[in-house]
Amino acid sequence: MINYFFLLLVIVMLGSAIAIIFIRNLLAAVIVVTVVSLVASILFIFIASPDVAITEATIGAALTTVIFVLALSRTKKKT
Amino acid sequence: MVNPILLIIIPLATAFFIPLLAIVWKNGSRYLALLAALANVLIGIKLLPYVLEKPIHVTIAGFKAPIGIDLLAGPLGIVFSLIISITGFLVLIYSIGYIRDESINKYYTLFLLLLTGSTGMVLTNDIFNLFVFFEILCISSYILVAYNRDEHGLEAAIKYLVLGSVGSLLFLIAIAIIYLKLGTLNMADISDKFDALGGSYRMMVVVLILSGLGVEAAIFPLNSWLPDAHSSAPSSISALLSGFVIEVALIVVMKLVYSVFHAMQVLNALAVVGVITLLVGEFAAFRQENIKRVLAYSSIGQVGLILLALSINSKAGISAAVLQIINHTASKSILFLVSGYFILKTGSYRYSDYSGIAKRMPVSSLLFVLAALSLIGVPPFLGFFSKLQIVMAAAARGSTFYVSLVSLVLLGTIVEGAYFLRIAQVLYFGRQQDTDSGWLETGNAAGIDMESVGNAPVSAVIPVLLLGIVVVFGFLFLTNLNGVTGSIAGEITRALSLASLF
Amino acid sequence: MIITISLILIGIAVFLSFLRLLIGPTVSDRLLAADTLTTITAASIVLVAFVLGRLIYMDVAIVYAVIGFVGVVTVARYLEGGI
Amino acid sequence: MEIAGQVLVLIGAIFLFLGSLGIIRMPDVFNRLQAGTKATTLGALSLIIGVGLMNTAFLWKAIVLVVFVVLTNPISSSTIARASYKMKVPMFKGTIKKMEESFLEEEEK
Amino acid sequence: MRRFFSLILIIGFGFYLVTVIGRIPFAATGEAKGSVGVQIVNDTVNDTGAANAVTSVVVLYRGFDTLGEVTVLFLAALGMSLLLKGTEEVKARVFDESFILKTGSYLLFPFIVLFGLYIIVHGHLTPGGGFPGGVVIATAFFIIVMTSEMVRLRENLVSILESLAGLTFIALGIAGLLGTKNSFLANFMGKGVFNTILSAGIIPFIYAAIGIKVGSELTGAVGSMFLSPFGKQEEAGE
Amino acid sequence: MSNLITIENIVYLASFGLILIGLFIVFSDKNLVKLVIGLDIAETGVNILLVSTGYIQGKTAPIFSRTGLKASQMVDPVPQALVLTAIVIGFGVTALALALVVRLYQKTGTLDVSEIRGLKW
Amino acid sequence: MRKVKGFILLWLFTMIAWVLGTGTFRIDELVTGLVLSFGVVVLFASFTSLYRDIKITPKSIVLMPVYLIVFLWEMIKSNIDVALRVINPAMPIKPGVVQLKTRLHSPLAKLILANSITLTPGTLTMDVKDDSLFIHWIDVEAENIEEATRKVGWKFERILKEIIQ
Amino acid sequence: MAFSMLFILPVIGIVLSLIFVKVDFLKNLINLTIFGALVYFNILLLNSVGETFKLPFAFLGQSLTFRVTYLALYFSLMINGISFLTAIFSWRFMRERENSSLYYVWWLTKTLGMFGVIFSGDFLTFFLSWELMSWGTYFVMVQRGGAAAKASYKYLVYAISSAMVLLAGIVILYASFGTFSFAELSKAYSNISTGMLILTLVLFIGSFSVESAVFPLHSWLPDAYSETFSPMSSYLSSISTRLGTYGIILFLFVIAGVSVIDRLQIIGAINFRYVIGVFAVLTIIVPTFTAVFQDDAKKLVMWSGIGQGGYVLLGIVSGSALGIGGGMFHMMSMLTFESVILLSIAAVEYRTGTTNMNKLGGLIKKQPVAFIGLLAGIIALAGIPPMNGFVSKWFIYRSLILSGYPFLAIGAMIGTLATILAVYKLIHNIFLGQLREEYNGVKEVPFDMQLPIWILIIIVWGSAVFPGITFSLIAKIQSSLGLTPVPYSLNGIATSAGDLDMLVVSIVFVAGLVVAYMVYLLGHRRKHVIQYDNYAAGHFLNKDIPYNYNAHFYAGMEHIFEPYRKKIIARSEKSLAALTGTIGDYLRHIYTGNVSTYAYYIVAAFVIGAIVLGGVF
Repeated sequence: MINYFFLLLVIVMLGSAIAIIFIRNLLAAVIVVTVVSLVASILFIFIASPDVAITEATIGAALTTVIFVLALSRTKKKT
Repeated sequence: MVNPILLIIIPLATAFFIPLLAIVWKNGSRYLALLAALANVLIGIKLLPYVLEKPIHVTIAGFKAPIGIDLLAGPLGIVFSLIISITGFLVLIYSIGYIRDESINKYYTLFLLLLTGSTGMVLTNDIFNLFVFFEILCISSYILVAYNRDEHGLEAAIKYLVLGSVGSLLFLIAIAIIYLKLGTLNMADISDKFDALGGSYRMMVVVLILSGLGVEAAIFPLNSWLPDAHSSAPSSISALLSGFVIEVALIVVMKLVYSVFHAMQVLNALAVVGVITLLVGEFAAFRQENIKRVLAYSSIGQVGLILLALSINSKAGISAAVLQIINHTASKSILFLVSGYFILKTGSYRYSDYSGIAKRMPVSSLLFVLAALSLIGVPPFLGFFSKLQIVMAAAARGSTFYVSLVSLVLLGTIVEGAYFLRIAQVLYFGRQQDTDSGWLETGNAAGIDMESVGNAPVSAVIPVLLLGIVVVFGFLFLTNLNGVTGSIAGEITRALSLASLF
Repeated sequence: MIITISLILIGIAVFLSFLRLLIGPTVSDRLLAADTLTTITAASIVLVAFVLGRLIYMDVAIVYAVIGFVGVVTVARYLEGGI
Repeated sequence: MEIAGQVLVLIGAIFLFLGSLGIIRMPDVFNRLQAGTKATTLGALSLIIGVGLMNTAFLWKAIVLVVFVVLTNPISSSTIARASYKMKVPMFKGTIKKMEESFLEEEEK
Repeated sequence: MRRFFSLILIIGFGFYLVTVIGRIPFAATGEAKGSVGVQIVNDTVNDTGAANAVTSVVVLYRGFDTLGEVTVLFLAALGMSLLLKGTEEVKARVFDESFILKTGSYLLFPFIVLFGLYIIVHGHLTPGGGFPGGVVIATAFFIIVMTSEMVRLRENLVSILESLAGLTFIALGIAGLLGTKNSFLANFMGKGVFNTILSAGIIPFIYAAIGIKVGSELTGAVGSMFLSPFGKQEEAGE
Repeated sequence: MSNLITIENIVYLASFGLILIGLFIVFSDKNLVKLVIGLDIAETGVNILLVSTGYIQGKTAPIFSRTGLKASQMVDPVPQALVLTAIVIGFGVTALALALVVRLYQKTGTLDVSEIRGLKW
Repeated sequence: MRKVKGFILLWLFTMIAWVLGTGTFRIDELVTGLVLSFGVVVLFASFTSLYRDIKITPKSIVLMPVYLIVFLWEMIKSNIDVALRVINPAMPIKPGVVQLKTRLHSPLAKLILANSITLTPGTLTMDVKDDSLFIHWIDVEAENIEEATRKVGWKFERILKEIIQ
Repeated sequence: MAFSMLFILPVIGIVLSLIFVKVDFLKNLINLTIFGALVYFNILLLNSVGETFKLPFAFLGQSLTFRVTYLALYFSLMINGISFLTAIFSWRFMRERENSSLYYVWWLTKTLGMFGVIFSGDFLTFFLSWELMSWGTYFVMVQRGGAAAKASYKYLVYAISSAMVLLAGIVILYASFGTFSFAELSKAYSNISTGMLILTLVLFIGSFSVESAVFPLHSWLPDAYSETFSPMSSYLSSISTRLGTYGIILFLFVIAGVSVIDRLQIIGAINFRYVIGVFAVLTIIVPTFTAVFQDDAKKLVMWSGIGQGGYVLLGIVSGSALGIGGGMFHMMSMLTFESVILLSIAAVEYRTGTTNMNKLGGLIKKQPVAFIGLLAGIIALAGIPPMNGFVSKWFIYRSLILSGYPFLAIGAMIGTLATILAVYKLIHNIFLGQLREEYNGVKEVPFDMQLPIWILIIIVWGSAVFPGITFSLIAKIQSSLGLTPVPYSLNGIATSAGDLDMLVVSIVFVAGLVVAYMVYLLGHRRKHVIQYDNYAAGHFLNKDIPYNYNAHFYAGMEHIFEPYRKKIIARSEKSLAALTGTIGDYLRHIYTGNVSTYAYYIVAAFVIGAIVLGGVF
């Protein structure tokens, strides 16, 4: 049973990843990347690696988002 | 006996220490960095005799080999760390005069970390540790390429970074396969177990590692970052990048292929790739006008030559390749360092603007030409002997395949000679332009006032001269050098084994 | 049994939020969906921790809560033009 | 205890589901936030506490987590709402605006 | 066109991934394959005294990797501060404080920091450790920086902390080199009582150093991004 | 059908999918930031692959947090340690890439890969 | 004196969080927690200012759980309300943005009020500015400030002002 | 002792020249002494034929060996003799010239390289010395800068190419036989496979053809040689090119051996030597006809000098004792007459400052010594008795006809025709005709510059009258190479197929000249007029409109030949360079600058690698 849940998460993750290809808005892409990382981090729990899950969540999701968003804000056209 | 791990720790600790020092003493970092590099040189020299007898095996954190990480300081490791630290030391001297902006502390920190990364790569005996040092090396070079923060530097750095990342991705996949199938990361252990793997796994691992590490080693289709990065970096950094970074990556790849994966099957393909690399580099360099791009493409050519030599699958070939690496390190460093001052003094990247600069900067120009001659392979410079050894080693295989490769190498040499000597002639005799009206001696198209061009400072001339000694008088020590390179070749061609480490 | 039903429900919830993430016409919608996803997944981690019987996984869930907050705050501040 | 926990878990899951359903169904960002925040917060809360009740070893950390979720979720949804309002995300038609002053500096000008 | 070619290549690459790696089952082969890992799991409690085997691997068995990894972060932070140091100060930083967010982050800040510390000091007992802990602490700072105008990052302080932490790491390693085991990073302290905070010898100390280093590095890195100017810079004289 | 849905198949699906999608983005997208995003995704995929190398079905995380856990019940900790390193390195690279992108944007005012070709040939 | 109060309260809260987080009263954990939370509170002393406003009187201590219960009740109500709206195919909504006034001054109190409003029936705080709260209401019942204030915030505000100054 | 002095002295010279780089007098003195000493030691060396020498250090396990052979001595004598004479000439000529501070250094370097080439006993030494020599040549030529630099660059590209081809040949030999030594290789060649033979022949002959300027590979020579300082032009054109011929001789006769090569029958009687002969004939014809149209005296001589090189080659490949002897002899004669011609021209240049024949004329009265030198030279060049060119050409023609190569002989004779046209233009445009106003003050060069010219005139004539002196050495060479020696006598040869007595020929010829002069004198047909008291084509002459046939001297011929002078070589060189450029261009277009594409390359490399290597694992 839990495998199916797992599969669903993977589908969500891959779907988000594929969505990135088609998303033109960079900020939206960044949000979707965050989701990918978050889901990946759950996968890590499923495969018995909480350490990696925590690290992926903090670094992969939070920090990466922060830094991407900062970068986006610095590369916007001047208003 | 000194612990070889200090070779890695000293520059690393110094790099960590520099920000602290910078608060107290603003320009102290340059001397501290020099000191660190010098310490590495001394340690390397001290270790060399021991190592030539028997490789030193160092465990880390007190755990034995397959479990913990370990270092293997064989002839290859020590000789290459010597190459790295000596080149680093000389370029550091050069940097005293060359790098003069606010962020020199960062420059020296990055520099030392570059040395750390490359030293670590040659010393480590653990494949994941190799990856880590590879990344240290790569990242510090990305930053150093963009050090000037100009448009070209940034662009080149981004390209370099993206390609390096894709490469390290492939490398990681290879590590994953290795761990999945073998359950170990130690190279000696992998070497013991690798042959038992299925063919497709072996193929996958080898090709992944070739195409992953190959990015840094600038093997042909993977080297597209190189001309940009080497030509946009500050010249001192270009000297390092061309001088030992690609060579280190290359020798590590080949060490993996030979002694860890025993993948002799790929060597023929690699030889072909090497020759293609050589031809692409030389021919592309022929068309360049930017002096640093010429040198960068020439590096590609040289890497192709070295790769060919390493792929010959004989001790003679590998030994010759190491000799060629030494020669290339010295020569290319000279070329980049000197061209750095050419650019600085004239403000132009086009070599046709350096018309007659030899009268203003005689020593630099002379060494530039000597280094170029050595790269082309003109006797009696070191480059001739290494090239001759390579060609002989290839021919000694006796197959038509290698003979035809050798003939292509010689073709590449002709092209190489053509473009290098064109530059040399411009330096000495003025600009030459192949138009229908024939010879033109219009020195200053860019409006550069040659009268105002002064000589390079002492801090630039000393390292160039010292490297020049290697290039020019290297042949006197050919026997010794061949002894050392021979033992490196022995180390590379011998299969690693866990049992032999203890 | 209860756990299974809960997992199914959570799965559907995840999927619905994911849909919003994909279709969300504005960035705000996507952000909202991501926020919801974070909360849902944090809850599901707790559930998984319970299923697997390891208390230590709870730490991950707490980290999750923090992370979701940080991510949303960052993006929202960006949308506002605050950073 | 065990039963209570299970019930809570089930309730939590249902609310999580409803919340996400609301996210899909609601017409504009603000209404989705209404659905999303409330339902998921309560859902998470009850699910986590439920798990804590089912296995008391989890309870303490569950409380920490719940407090955290309850504190952060409204904050983040407020922030999203504010940001959306500020960047003029289109509102559901017929949305009433009844304010004596605006909280946005730009609108005041 | 580009997408088409990319797709073809991706399919080719995927073919190799699936047919070669995808065939390896990792559930079935079990014990036989993981010689190193199995040995480590079996010996870790005796060898290191840390409850979290991952931690013992990260800090001791493969501590050298970790040193390198910290170096990579150091490099990244250094590079970012080098690259992004603006030619001018950030002028008009559009800033519109949100009361809820500001107060909320003030409220949460101490707890997040404490949680980060919790992760760090429990690195050898529970999942997490220096890296996530450091990141969580850094994250707390980011929230504050993002939501209120109060903070100017003190770059000097950050870099001092960073250097000191890095040097501590190396010093601990060298202490192992000088100790009886004569090996870099060797555990020269006692193992303590299992599953308590002060167990596992040097692991907590190294993790603390890593935590501080990671935290300060990330703060520095993101901070330099914060301080970088907006949009395209017209530079005079170029 | 259901025998296809095993842990390893799902993990492989996830990791290969992410790797391939990430690379696809790197190959085909014109925006530099998207390119970095692609790298990030591919890296995540590789990390999943790497972690999965240590996973053994039915075993639990290698943490002796309570008594009664035996080493034989635990998965391999080494790949997890490796992935920790890989994640951090990946982050470092991403952050640096973004710094470069920002700086380049400040210089050139564009993020289009096909326009950033000051260096070629 | 108020400074010290804020300091001690924050220390207390962090300590509680620590103990809950570790889930044990073992002496080494406690000592570590004390030291670390003390360190956090000392290092980031400026964050204690939020807690200065909390009243420590018997009444307030009694009212705290009361507030919690009220809040939870409202929350459950709100969720059921939202759930019904979501499930209902007709989707009976009448959204709007309204303003309310509060008499609370302490930032902490305003924050808690805002959060409580967000989590209660059909309302969502969008921003707080001085003494005004801006609310997104899914089903607007009252459009003028006073009525809205009474309908939405009063039940919380009443208790809150006893707990926090 | 004598042998090592040959190498030590140039090194000493180089060092001293570098030390006294600013002191002209000392530098000249030192170098003159050294060149003189070299001649002395070289002559001493004649006693130690057959000795071998080794350098004290080894490389690749191979010791660098030298050996003294008659062949080598023949060449070294030529080198040293001409060096000494040129050095005498240079003393005054090179005074206060720009860019000439390292003149002697490069010269000595080149000399050193040449000694290495001719005395080397194995291919490693040979190649090292060959490179040294090539670079010496390059520096000798390039030092003047300006136009010389461009011309030398062309040489350099050719030289590097030829060196690489040579290296390939050497390496293939080493790979096959495991040795560099000439002696061992020549043993190995006796039973070599045909394919290998063809391959090595093509490589070695092709490589040496560049240095010896054989037909399609000759185009670098005229510019490169003529743009440098005139004494060096003379030196280079007279001896430098012959080192390439030395290589060919070495390969054909020492390494491979005629009998081995003659196994290669291409079609019927046409063997490999015949093919080389065809190229030799083309080398004679094409450059000589080009020479006819040159306006610069030095270039004219250079072009015709290429043709003379063709004669040498032709003689050598003819294979008979007579032909080889003739070829060898022609080397010596060419050395002397080229030298004397160019030194004479240099003497003119020394006074007038130009070598452009369109700007010269009528110098016969002003510089009679130069005139006589030039006259002696061109007589020899054209192969007219009683100068040494006649002897060698006679030998060559003779051998060609006797060996059954009549077509080659005819080709060579056509070349001679053009040579005569060319040299007539040379002497006419410089010395005959009308003296230009600006050269009224020109004087004869001082005696120290005349001296080498006189010596050379004597040699040119003397060696023709007494060819036996030279042939005595040539015969020794031939017997040392295992060939039949030329049956020579002091003043000619005597074979069953006819003989040549140069003494008689000379006497007859001189007698004929005397008779002719007498007739001329008796005819009283000459009349002295003042220069401008003259007219031509209906115009009276004055300062501004001189009687001038210099430009377009052979206008009619030019008209005829114009359609055939397509400058194929120059064009193909240009298009080769362009091709290299184009290839480079295409190759560098791989680097599109688009980072996505680059990333694509990486993964594509993986996939291709996997496909390619999928089979081998």
